[in-house]
Amino acid sequence: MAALVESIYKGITYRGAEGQWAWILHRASGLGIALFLYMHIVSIFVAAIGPGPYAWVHATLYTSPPAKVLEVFLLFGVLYHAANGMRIIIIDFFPTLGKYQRTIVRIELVLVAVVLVPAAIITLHSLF
Amino acid sequence: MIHTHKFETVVVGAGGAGLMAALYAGQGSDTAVLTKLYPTRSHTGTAQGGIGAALGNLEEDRAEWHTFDTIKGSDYLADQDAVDIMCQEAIDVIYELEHMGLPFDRTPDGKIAQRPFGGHTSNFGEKPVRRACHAADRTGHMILQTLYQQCIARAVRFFDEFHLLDLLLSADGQACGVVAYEIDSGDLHVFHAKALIFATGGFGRLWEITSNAHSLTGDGPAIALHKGIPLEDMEFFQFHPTGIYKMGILITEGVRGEGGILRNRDGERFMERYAPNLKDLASRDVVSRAIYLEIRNNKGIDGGRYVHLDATHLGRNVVETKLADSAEFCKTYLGIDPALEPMPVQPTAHYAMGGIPTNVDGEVQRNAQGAIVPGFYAAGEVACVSVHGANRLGTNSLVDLVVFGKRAGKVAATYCQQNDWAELPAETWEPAQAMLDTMLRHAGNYNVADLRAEMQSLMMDHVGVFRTEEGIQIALTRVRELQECAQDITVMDKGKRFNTDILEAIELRNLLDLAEITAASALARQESRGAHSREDYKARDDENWLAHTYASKMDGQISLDYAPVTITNHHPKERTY
Amino acid sequence: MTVTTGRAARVKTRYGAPNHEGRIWLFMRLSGLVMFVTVVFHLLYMHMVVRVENITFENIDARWSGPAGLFWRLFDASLLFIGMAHGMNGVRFSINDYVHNRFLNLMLTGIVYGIGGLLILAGSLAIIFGVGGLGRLIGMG
Amino acid sequence: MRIKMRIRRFNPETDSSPWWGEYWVDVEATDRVLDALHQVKWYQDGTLTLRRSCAHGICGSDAMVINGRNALACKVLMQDVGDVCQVEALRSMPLIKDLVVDMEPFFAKYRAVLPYLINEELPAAGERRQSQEARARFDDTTKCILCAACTTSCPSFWANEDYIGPAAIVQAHRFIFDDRDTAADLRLRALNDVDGVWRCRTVFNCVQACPREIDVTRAIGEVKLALMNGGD
Ligand SMILES: Cc1cc2nc3c(=O)[nH]c(=O)nc-3n(C[C@H](O)[C@H](O)[C@H](O)COP(=O)(O)OP(=O)(O)OC[C@H]3O[C@@H](n4cnc5c(N)ncnc54)[C@H](O)[C@@H]3O)c2cc1C
Ligand code: HEM
Ligand code: SF4
Ligand code: F3S
Ligand code: FES
Repeated sequence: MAALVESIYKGITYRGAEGQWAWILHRASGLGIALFLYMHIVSIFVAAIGPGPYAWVHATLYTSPPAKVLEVFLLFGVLYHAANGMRIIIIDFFPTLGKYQRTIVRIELVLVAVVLVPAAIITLHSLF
Repeated sequence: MIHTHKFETVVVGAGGAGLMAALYAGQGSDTAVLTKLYPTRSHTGTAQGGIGAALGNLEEDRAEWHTFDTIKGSDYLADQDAVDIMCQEAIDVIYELEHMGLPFDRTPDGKIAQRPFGGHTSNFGEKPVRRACHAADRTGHMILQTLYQQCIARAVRFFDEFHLLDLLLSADGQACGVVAYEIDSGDLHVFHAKALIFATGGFGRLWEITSNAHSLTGDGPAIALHKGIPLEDMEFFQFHPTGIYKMGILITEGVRGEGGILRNRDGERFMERYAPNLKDLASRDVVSRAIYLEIRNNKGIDGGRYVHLDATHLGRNVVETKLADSAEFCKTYLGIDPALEPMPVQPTAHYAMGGIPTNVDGEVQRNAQGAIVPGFYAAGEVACVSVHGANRLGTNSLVDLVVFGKRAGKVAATYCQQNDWAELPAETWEPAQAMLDTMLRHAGNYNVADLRAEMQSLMMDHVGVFRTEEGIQIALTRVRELQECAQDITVMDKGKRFNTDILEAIELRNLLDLAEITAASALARQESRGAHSREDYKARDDENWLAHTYASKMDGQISLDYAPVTITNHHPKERTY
Repeated sequence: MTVTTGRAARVKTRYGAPNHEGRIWLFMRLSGLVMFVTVVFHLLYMHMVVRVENITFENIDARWSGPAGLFWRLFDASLLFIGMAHGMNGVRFSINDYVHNRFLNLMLTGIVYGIGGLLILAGSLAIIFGVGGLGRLIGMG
Repeated sequence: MRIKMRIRRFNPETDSSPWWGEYWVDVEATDRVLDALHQVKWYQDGTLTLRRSCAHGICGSDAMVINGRNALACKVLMQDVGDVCQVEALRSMPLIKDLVVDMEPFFAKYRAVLPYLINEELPAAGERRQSQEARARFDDTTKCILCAACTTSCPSFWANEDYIGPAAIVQAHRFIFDDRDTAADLRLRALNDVDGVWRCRTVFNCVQACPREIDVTRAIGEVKLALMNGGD
């Protein structure tokens, strides 16, 4: 565990390239989605048991105001992880494109923003 | 703590010469290499331009022509039998390097690529010839890497970051070991050996403007000198014409090989006046002097102490592929793109033609008569065979390293097989320990960096490209004073571990000893030859001075002796390019 | 030979133990490629088109019923399997990076895979039996 | 120009943990960070310890963290560091003293990839032939000076020092793609390991750190693909 703390410290005190931040976010989002997926499966399992228990899940885990805010994070997490994952995959299979990676990171962020902003507005709309 | 080791052959220095020697010594004897730097940090790695050999891959070339160019370049001071060996064996050694994996650039038909270089001609001086084999402009880097790789493949024993402090001679004058300082622990190590090979490189740090690394402080020759071994031809130190202004970082001759042109403040290609035939590719001493004269005649750029090296007409492609490293130096240190702007250059102290005298087998000579020190070998820049005479041709140092490194290694291995262990002297590590202790204890009045800076500017001003009796005398007197001061210094770091402070102090003393020998040798030689250019004796004087200097120092007194130059086919002629 | 500090001696210098890391690497990319289509579609479809508010018990039931239901069940199963495999392995990467103690590392990996296995089982059951299906089976809900 | 140097100091003989030392130096804009460090060492505190040799970015002695980023002290100019120049030793390497780290683990990894040409067959005479294209194939990775800037900038290495690291992979690449070499599979096998190429997460810090401007990630990527195509 010391390794975790140490490498987080090194990560934030090193002025790395775009790739460093992209990777930190990729890992964080991946772990975040994984956590969500665990919960998501449990909730479906609850639904398999019956409408009663699921109604509670639906109300608290999916549609309560805090859940709506978290949903935006989920949207961002998945969109970012997917876009950045594609970047990694593309560069992995065409290593020569690596020299454009800084540009690719930027393009990827723009794409995420273009989808995320309207999606977030739609999601949070019901709160206001 | 004192550690002792026993190896049949001990190589000191892990540059091109040391590694080559280790590879060959290792084939016939139990070998260890000690080096004050990690092997891959050695200065061989900075050599850019190429390594010369008459492969004739692109046009007709012959080893005899290479020999002729080398002798002419040396201003007829090189020993011609040695040059002959070097130029003949160069060809096979290049192939050997290729077999070891060296990634040479290639010709369209897949052979080792070659390019022209200063002073290299075909048919005894007729026209420039493509002889320098190269791997981009990282030839030295590739040689160093390749040799180190081979050492790993063959599991050569390395003692990295061990600083040589003393040479051990047995009672009857045989080399039998060294004392080294383990930098990390501060411990002394005694290496008992049958054969010793010194390959500690040059000592360009004697001068203010130099292409040489901070670590090139001449420890090897200085330590040999302390043990009564003479140093040969120390007055001949090459100034490379194109160092980056003020920094001394080398811009390879390859730039001129590819067609780069030197220009003065008027934009004039002034080399046309000094060397109508080879122009910018004339031999280095000639070009360096020409630049100095231009500067002196107020033709320096902006009234400064530099001229321009113009590569703008070569096109971006040539600049960025064939001269990549030089281009990068300019961008990093000057913010100049050589494809668009000319580079400011000035002569920079570059290469020691002189050094520990050896014969063609690397055996160290004890005197001008050629008596040898049994078991003691030297190779590379530290040695003086002499194949470079008064001025080395570009690309010939790398050849020297591998050819004579190999010979020394082979001969040492045979020596080990034929000879028994010589007994170590009564005192081994004690003098070194005493010196370290005194240095640590002494609270002195002087600072190492100040003394070094003063020595460097003295040498630059008075024992540089041009010399006069008066100037050398000033330098010599002051250097002797500085030697005194160097006994009265403070070492700030009193610790044992990684004490580079004390090492710098030791290196300074070595440098000062070499400065004194260099100045004394230069003072005595009353002629101008190759890199030694006396304004009070402008002509070469074959009558009196066609001879190698052997300078030694006993009981504080320098004595000079001379040995004749070996001349076989090429009789001294006037040198024109 | 230089310094021999304790750490230097401990360093791993033998590489090349046979392992499946390469195949896993490929799987992470291929599963990523597939999920780039499926997961992003699932996400945007469920959140933007269907809207989370509407994903009630009845809605899921309707989606999983009829002939189209088979397609959706298969689709969701693919999300489950690929997502979990990819995700669990991703978690394993993190454990491998930060937990150097071999025992602890093995334990944590075991836990992650154990939980993962249970979840895949739970998810599969849900998909097979449909919403409320399990409840009916065991007489609850 | 008067600039403050913040240097992370550590003397194994007297300090229990590293500390920051502050020094003021007068430098010219075009001086290197190495010159500034020399000023401190030569005129202010002789105990300051660092490695250096060539002073122009070729020997690989003086890689260190300068203002939070790995670089060679002899290749960074003072005009590019701002008002404060903060210098510390390479990370994730055993610290010996001040800016000096133990390079032995690094070289051990270098040796693990068999960094030498393996080919028992020699041509009858002269050189082996190699086409210009074949030579160009591995040109980039021949530039490596083993400075360790890449490996110690890699987050994957920070997290787990068993990772063989980009420098060793670069060295392996230099031989794997040299058509004169016959032992590519030995090297690929060494790299086909949890702690081999597969620990690389395509972070690109190595590329930014490399003073020789080697496209390190590309080299690693090519090795990964070679392993994929080699079909293990
Ligand atoms: C910038 C530059 C460019 C050059 N370009 C060319 C070129 O294109 N072609 C050409 O032919 N030549 C060239 N040269 C010259 C050539 O590179 C050198 O002469 C040659 O590399 C010297 O090699 P060496 O093996 O003798 O010593 P080095 O490579 O300098 O190695 C010296 C070794 O000795 C060790 N050492 C030194 N002192 C001690 C001590 N006290 N204790 C222990 N170990 C010690 C060092 O650690 C090092 O390993 C160039 C030189 C320079 C500076
Ligand atoms: C949507 C499409 C997705 C793509 C394109 C994608 C792609 C990738 C890629 C390329 C990696 C890097 C693997 C490596 O470095 O070897 C990765 C890692 C990871 N992914 Fe995904 N992924 C996607 C969806 C998901 C989902 C749904 C989850 C959660 C269940 C997830 C969890 C993770 C985790 C935890 C990691 C490890 C992160 C790390 O080690 O840094 N991913 N993903
Ligand atoms: S790849 Fe670059 S950064 Fe890494 S060791 Fe080699 S030269 Fe240094
Ligand atoms: S920073 Fe590290 S993760 Fe890979 S791309 Fe470079 S080695
Ligand atoms: S001193 Fe040689 S790389 Fe900086």
